[in-house]
Amino acid sequence: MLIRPYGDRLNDGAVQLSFTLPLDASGKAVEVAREYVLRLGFESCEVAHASPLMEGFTMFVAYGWTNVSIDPDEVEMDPGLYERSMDFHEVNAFIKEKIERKLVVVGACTGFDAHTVGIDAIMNMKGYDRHYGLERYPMIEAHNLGAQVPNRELLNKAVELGADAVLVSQTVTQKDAHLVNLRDFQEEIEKMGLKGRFILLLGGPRITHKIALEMGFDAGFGKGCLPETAASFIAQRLYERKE
Amino acid sequence: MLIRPYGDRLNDGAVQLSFTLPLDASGKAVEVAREYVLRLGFESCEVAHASPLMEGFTMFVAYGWTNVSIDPDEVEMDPGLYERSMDFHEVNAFIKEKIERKLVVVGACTGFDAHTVGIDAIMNMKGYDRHYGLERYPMIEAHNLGAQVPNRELLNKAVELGADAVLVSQTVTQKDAHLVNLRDFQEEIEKMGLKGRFILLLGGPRITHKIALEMGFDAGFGKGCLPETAASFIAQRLYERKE
Amino acid sequence: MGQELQEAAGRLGLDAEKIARARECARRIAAPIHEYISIHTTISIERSTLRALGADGASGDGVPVPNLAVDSVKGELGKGAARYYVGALVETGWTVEEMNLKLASGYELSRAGVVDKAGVERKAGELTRAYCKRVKDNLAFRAKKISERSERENSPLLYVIVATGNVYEDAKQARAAALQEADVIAVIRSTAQSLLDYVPYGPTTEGFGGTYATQENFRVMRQALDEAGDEIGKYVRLVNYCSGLCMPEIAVMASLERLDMVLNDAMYGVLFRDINVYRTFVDQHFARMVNALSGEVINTGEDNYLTTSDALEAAHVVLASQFINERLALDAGLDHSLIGLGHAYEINPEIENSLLYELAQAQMARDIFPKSPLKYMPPTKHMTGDVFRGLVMNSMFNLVSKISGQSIHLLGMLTEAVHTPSMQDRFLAIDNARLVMKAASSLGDEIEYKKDGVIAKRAALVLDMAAEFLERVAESGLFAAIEEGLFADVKRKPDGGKGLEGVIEKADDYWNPIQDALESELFQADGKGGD
Amino acid sequence: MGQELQEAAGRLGLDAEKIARARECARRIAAPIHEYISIHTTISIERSTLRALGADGASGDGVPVPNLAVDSVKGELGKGAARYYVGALVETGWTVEEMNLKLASGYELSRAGVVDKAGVERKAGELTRAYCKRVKDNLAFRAKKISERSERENSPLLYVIVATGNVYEDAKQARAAALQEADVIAVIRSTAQSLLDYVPYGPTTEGFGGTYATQENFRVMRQALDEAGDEIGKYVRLVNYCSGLCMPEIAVMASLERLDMVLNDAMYGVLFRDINVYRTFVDQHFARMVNALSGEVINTGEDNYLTTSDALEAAHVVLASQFINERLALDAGLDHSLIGLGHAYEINPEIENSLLYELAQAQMARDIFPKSPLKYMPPTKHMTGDVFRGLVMNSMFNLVSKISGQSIHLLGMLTEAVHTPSMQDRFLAIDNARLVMKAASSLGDEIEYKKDGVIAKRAALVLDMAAEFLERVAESGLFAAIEEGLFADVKRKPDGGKGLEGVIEKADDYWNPIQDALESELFQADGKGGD
Ligand code: B12
Ligand code: B12
Ligand SMILES: Cc1ncc(COP(=O)(O)O)c(C=O)c1O
Ligand SMILES: Cc1ncc(COP(=O)(O)O)c(C=O)c1O
Repeated sequence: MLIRPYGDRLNDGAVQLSFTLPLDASGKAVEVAREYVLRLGFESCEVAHASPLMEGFTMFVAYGWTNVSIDPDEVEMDPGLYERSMDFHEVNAFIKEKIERKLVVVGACTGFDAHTVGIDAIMNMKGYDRHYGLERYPMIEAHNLGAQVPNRELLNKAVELGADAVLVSQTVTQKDAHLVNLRDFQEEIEKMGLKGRFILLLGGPRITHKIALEMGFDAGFGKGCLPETAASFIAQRLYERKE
Repeated sequence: MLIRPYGDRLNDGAVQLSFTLPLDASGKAVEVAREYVLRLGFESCEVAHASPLMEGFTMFVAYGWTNVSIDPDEVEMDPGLYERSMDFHEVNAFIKEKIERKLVVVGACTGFDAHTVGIDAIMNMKGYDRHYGLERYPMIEAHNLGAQVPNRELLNKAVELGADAVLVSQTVTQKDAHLVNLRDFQEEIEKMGLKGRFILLLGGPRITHKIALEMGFDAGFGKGCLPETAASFIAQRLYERKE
Repeated sequence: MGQELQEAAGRLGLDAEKIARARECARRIAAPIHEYISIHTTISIERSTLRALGADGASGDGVPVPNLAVDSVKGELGKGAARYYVGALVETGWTVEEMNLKLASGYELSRAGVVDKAGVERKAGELTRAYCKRVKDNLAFRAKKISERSERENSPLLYVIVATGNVYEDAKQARAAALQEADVIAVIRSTAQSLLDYVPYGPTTEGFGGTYATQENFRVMRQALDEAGDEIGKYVRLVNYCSGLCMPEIAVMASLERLDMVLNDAMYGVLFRDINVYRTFVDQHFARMVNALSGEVINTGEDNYLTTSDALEAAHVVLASQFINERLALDAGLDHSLIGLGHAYEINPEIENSLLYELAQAQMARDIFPKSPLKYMPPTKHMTGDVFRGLVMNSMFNLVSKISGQSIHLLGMLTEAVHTPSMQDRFLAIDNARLVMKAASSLGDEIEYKKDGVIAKRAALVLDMAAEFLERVAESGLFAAIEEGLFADVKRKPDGGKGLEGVIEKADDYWNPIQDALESELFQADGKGGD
Repeated sequence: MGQELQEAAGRLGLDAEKIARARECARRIAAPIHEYISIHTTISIERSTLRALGADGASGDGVPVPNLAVDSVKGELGKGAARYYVGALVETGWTVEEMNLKLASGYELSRAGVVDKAGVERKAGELTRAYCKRVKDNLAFRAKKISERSERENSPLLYVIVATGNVYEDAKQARAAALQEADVIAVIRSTAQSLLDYVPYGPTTEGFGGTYATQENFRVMRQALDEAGDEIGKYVRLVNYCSGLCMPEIAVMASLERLDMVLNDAMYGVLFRDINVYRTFVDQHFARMVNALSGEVINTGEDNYLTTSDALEAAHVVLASQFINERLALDAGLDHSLIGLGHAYEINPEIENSLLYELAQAQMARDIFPKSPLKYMPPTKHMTGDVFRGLVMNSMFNLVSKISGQSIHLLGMLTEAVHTPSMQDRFLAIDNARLVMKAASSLGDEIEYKKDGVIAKRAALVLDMAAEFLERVAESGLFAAIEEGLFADVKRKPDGGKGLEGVIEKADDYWNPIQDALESELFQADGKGGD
């Protein structure tokens, strides 16, 4: 069923926009901004405001109405996006029953990234928003290597500890710093002949499941991810591989 | 010269958007919103936030980056948009010298519109933002008929006072209430055989020069219009007609 | 009186004696108005009386039955329309429903004098008691719900407007706002309805910048808000607008459908809708008595003054008008707790210390009217198309409202200068207010204002100017002051504007069972009114 | 001491005696650190000394001359690198520029002992005086501009960051911010530069999430901001980041190019960059002496503690760290007016009265450090992608900053949780701050906090907990406390982290003409330091 944005009536297609054009503020500039919004696929546009930022730059606030529609059913979600998850107790019971040994998990913020709050939220005792981290799971042995860990060092540690899963966290995405680092990670895996050896999880505020798959990981986890979601995925994927 | 929005680098095409989709908040809904922004003509999009408004409705805040460009020179301004204006003294001197009599001007908020602050700003003694209204112009006799004046009544008054110019103010634009009223105004002019009799000025926060021309007025004045701009236009247009 | 005096001192140390003098002036201003009111009725009051007695419905071409009934006895209205309507009921033996259908299809009330006086009095008594019972049941229902669900209420109450033009769409949007924790939903009337001398009949799906106020629309909204309220355990208040030529009628309809609040201010009608002063002040008294009986909070429109004159220069005019509105409301039997006096956050934000002046004026109103559910309204005049700056201005408004303990908080929309609010505009406004007000929850009790600091001095100055202004108005009389343009820089002649022709002198034998019931309930019973 | 006592009372009536005791603990904590500092130098201090003496430039493959020079006398650094660099100058007769070019193309400083001792001392004196003169001229120039253009300054100073990665793009954006009335521009360093044991040479146009701190980049920015400042009659302050392995070197480069403020906090380096404690505390002392000589305000990074631990639970850790930073800064010759202690608005806004707790903590810092140019930082942790709510949170932050009289105000971006700021993000942040701060201009002087109300009690509680915390740290020593994870819930071993290998014990005949000049200027001259 085709849908459109809802302003104050179904299908009125109302959207709020703000953007800066490299133009001095003037009546003409407002007309250019209005015309620009129409070119973006809007039927009508009202430029509500223009603020000069400095000579040669003006910010515009505008409201556009568009006929562009989308059918939610056509939008395929990331395949295998892992949304359903067992809770703390179910995961530990599942591992005890189906895998019958402790899982070993190694994680880090790799490359230059020093944003450890994310990976700590997944792995440390304290966990995230009252959801315990993997360190607190009786059936999981979790090793958090912390910040700015070179890819090779993480992989060496994973081999040394006989890890079942490797957790990589990336936050800084400017100029695709994270993609550069993740490609290097895949090269290291190939060089060390570790292809398919671990279950690979990638996470971070700007990480989507699509990016993770493209980078050769088994799954991607974004903002608001809970520790038990990562634990469920590892446990179930390991069980599938065992079968 | 083609230009594009400026985020924090020339031509990065960055635009901020917010809109509501008739969907329940979920991972899937975020993906639909992201896909929707791409369909609006953006190369890439990051959905920064999703807020459930009520069951079946979610607001999204998103940033999009687009390659759509525009050449400001191609954008033609309203023809004859009246931007340059004489000041208070120049207008009065112009009228005294070129027209050699007081101008008579009649104005009102017509139809259902009760927003008099706009027309008062143009016509009353107090004027607007320290710019005197037409009542204070020695060479102009200004009659402000106030709020919700029926079109016929305004035109009768204009005839009765021998007006040179008729000033119409319209603010409420929902469901094109103003267009309905302005078409009625044109019909009244025709019925009363007054076509071309007066110089017709249309103004209001949502009025553009284009709309004014389409509605058969001589000029349109929008937000921030100053009294002297209206006075200059009337004086010069009257002078052109006399020639 | 004593108790009120210290209270008036409040937190700004205002001169309690000057406040008492201002109230005295308000009394002097009200007196001549009451004289005029007591000897006049209006065509709208007569229609309202019939509505309260049960008159409803409309003819084929949409003319409401109360209008048909009253117009059919046009010359006799000095005696009150009730005798003809009730007389006809007694004579024909029809039920009220049958009578309404007859009237709707052309039956005319006879002007002949009443024959069976006792029968008419008995029937009128029955109909009046039925009306009062329905109104009191509504009041009891509301009071019960409010007390049961009080902890879910925001303080101040968060008030939003819906204005789609289609009552069913309004209901959906109102539901959304209620689910987002809004406490009060107002349906904006279609433009210029205040100038109609009739109330449209039935549900409406078309309107300009708002939805027509009709009894059926009230019922649709009432049901939608009760349902939403039950879902989340909140009592959601419904508001509509009485001001205009049908003030008392809309008040009666509101009392029947259990509206919780009504905009009810003759000054607004005169200044912003050019309604005749005599007509609307007579209408107001009757309308406010109906509001009082039904326990509805009235809201007054002093915020509008600051859209046409400067908020710093005209603050004292707002205060003066509040004193006058308080007096007239008390005289109509409205208890302090039902007098929602209006004011607004409208000073140019670019002015240095504008937040302090706003806080001074908001706290001053709180101190002077401690028991009133003050209605505080958001910035409109200085809002621009920069919706981001709009959000910042609304945050400051939300903060001042919380610190100064306002009671009803009309939420500011970031798109105030752009369009009527969308669903997400309302969500952002509610989120802004709840976040700021929760964060600043007890800031008001935590701070004291420096003795004769900027804030205290500003409040004292405005009070002085208001007291002086009231003396002047008491000298000249309110209507003359309005003619001079003292209020909102708008000049209105006493015999000008719309609706004067609808004012009728009461004959000696004027009879209005509804008015008698109102007055006995509100005044004789506990001598409460007009303290 | 007396004078400081009442002042400490300030507006919250805090226990002056407890504040004095906390300062006493800070003294006890600093003592053992100074002992260690006095007998150690570091490879970075030695490079900084050579930079002050004139060493600059880099080899073909980008290795800086100071690194080449110091590495060539690696084993002898216990005696201080100065003798070898100045000795080589005296021996070869080359000018400093020639020496640098030689070093850049492979020339190695000889390790042989100094022959012409008097010549070396004379040459060192000449170079040292030239350095001190350049630094003092910068200080005088800055002081003159600030006093001439003081009325154009916002209060608090509005601080924005630019971080495009390309210094020329940074200059353009910084110009835009200055023209929009920002007072302080900080160029964020490229990610992880703090872990480099060298300072890149020359202008840079590539960087991750920031731009490399280089002397040439400082010059490019300094020029751009001076031009913009002259255009609008403002002195625009330039900031960069010293923290990390090159702390003293960046301090010297900043002193040469007239930066106005530097982030300079060893605690940040240890906790958030895992730099070795010994290395960075020895570096910090030298770096802060250079800042003191050049009249640069240091900013400390206590705001970062609240990104990893809860702002309500860890407020006392921020205060304790401020006491320690104050003590160490005074001991390095920094006057109170140059110690820009850091704190932040980071409590979860959904918590009731969170605005009161923020105001309590901000006012507490103001009262306890009355002469410090406190640096107040915006919400980051609880910011979400809802940029509208972000704007509202920043409005509350702006208000608290103005009421509590903060000195340096790092502007919050509505897109904090989304991306590094765009030009319009910065415009909206500046507009938000200027609007709120102008509207609330003298609100701070207008309100008094209720004696033992929520605000006063919160401040007193945090002070008590901080005093207790400092007692514990004084017992165990700072490095042991860090090892236990008392600060920001981050554990660091004393011998862990990066850079320990760069710490060198001073030989008995250690000689450092720059350090001697700094100490004589800052301490002997007026006995000011360490009061
Ligand atoms: C705290 C913080 C810092 C701290 C980090 C301290 C620490 N020990 O982590 C400090 C001050 C050091 C810092 C530094 C910098 N920061 Co920073 N920082 C932030 C901040 C304020 C919060 C990030 C955070 O802690 N989020 C909370 C956690 C819980 O959320 P999360 O990371 O998304 O993690 C969750 C999910 O993503 C998921 N997840 C995350 N990882 C993984 C891994 C796996 C396997 C799984 C299953 C799940 C998972 O689960 C977690 C829980 O749900 C953000 C702004 C903001 N408000 O978000 C900026 C921010 C992330 N930083 C930013 C930048 C640019 C920097 C610097 C480059 C600035 C500079 N030039 O100095 C440096 C870089 C340092 C470096 N080398 O990485 C930008 C990034 C922009 C971008 N898109 O690239 C942001 C967005 C701020 C901004 N608006 O500019 N920063
Ligand atoms: C004040 C006000 C009112 C007052 C009006 C009082 C009065 N006597 O004017 C009152 C309270 C009565 C009111 C009522 C309503 N209002 Co109103 N009101 C506003 C408000 C807050 C300010 C408008 C204003 O005074 N602007 C200041 C003047 C100086 O600017 P201006 O009108 O643009 O005029 C300038 C130019 O346009 C130009 N100009 C204007 N006219 C002319 C004519 C000529 C010939 C020339 C040359 C130039 C010119 O020059 C002027 C000076 O530069 C706006 C919101 C906002 N902040 O803008 C809402 C607003 C205009 N109102 C609105 C609405 C919907 C209504 C109501 C329908 C609400 C309701 N349902 O009851 C009613 C309608 C009443 C009616 N019948 O028209 C909407 C309109 C939305 C739309 N696009 O249609 C707005 C935008 C608010 C909103 N966000 O919903 N309103
Ligand atoms: C007291 C009062 N009555 C009525 C209204 C609006 O009613 P209308 O626009 O239908 O005249 C207002 C303002 O919006 C008001 O303040
Ligand atoms: C004191 C201090 N130094 C340095 C920095 C940042 O430097 P870097 O990110 O290069 O480590 C910060 C935080 O941003 C800080 O607070």
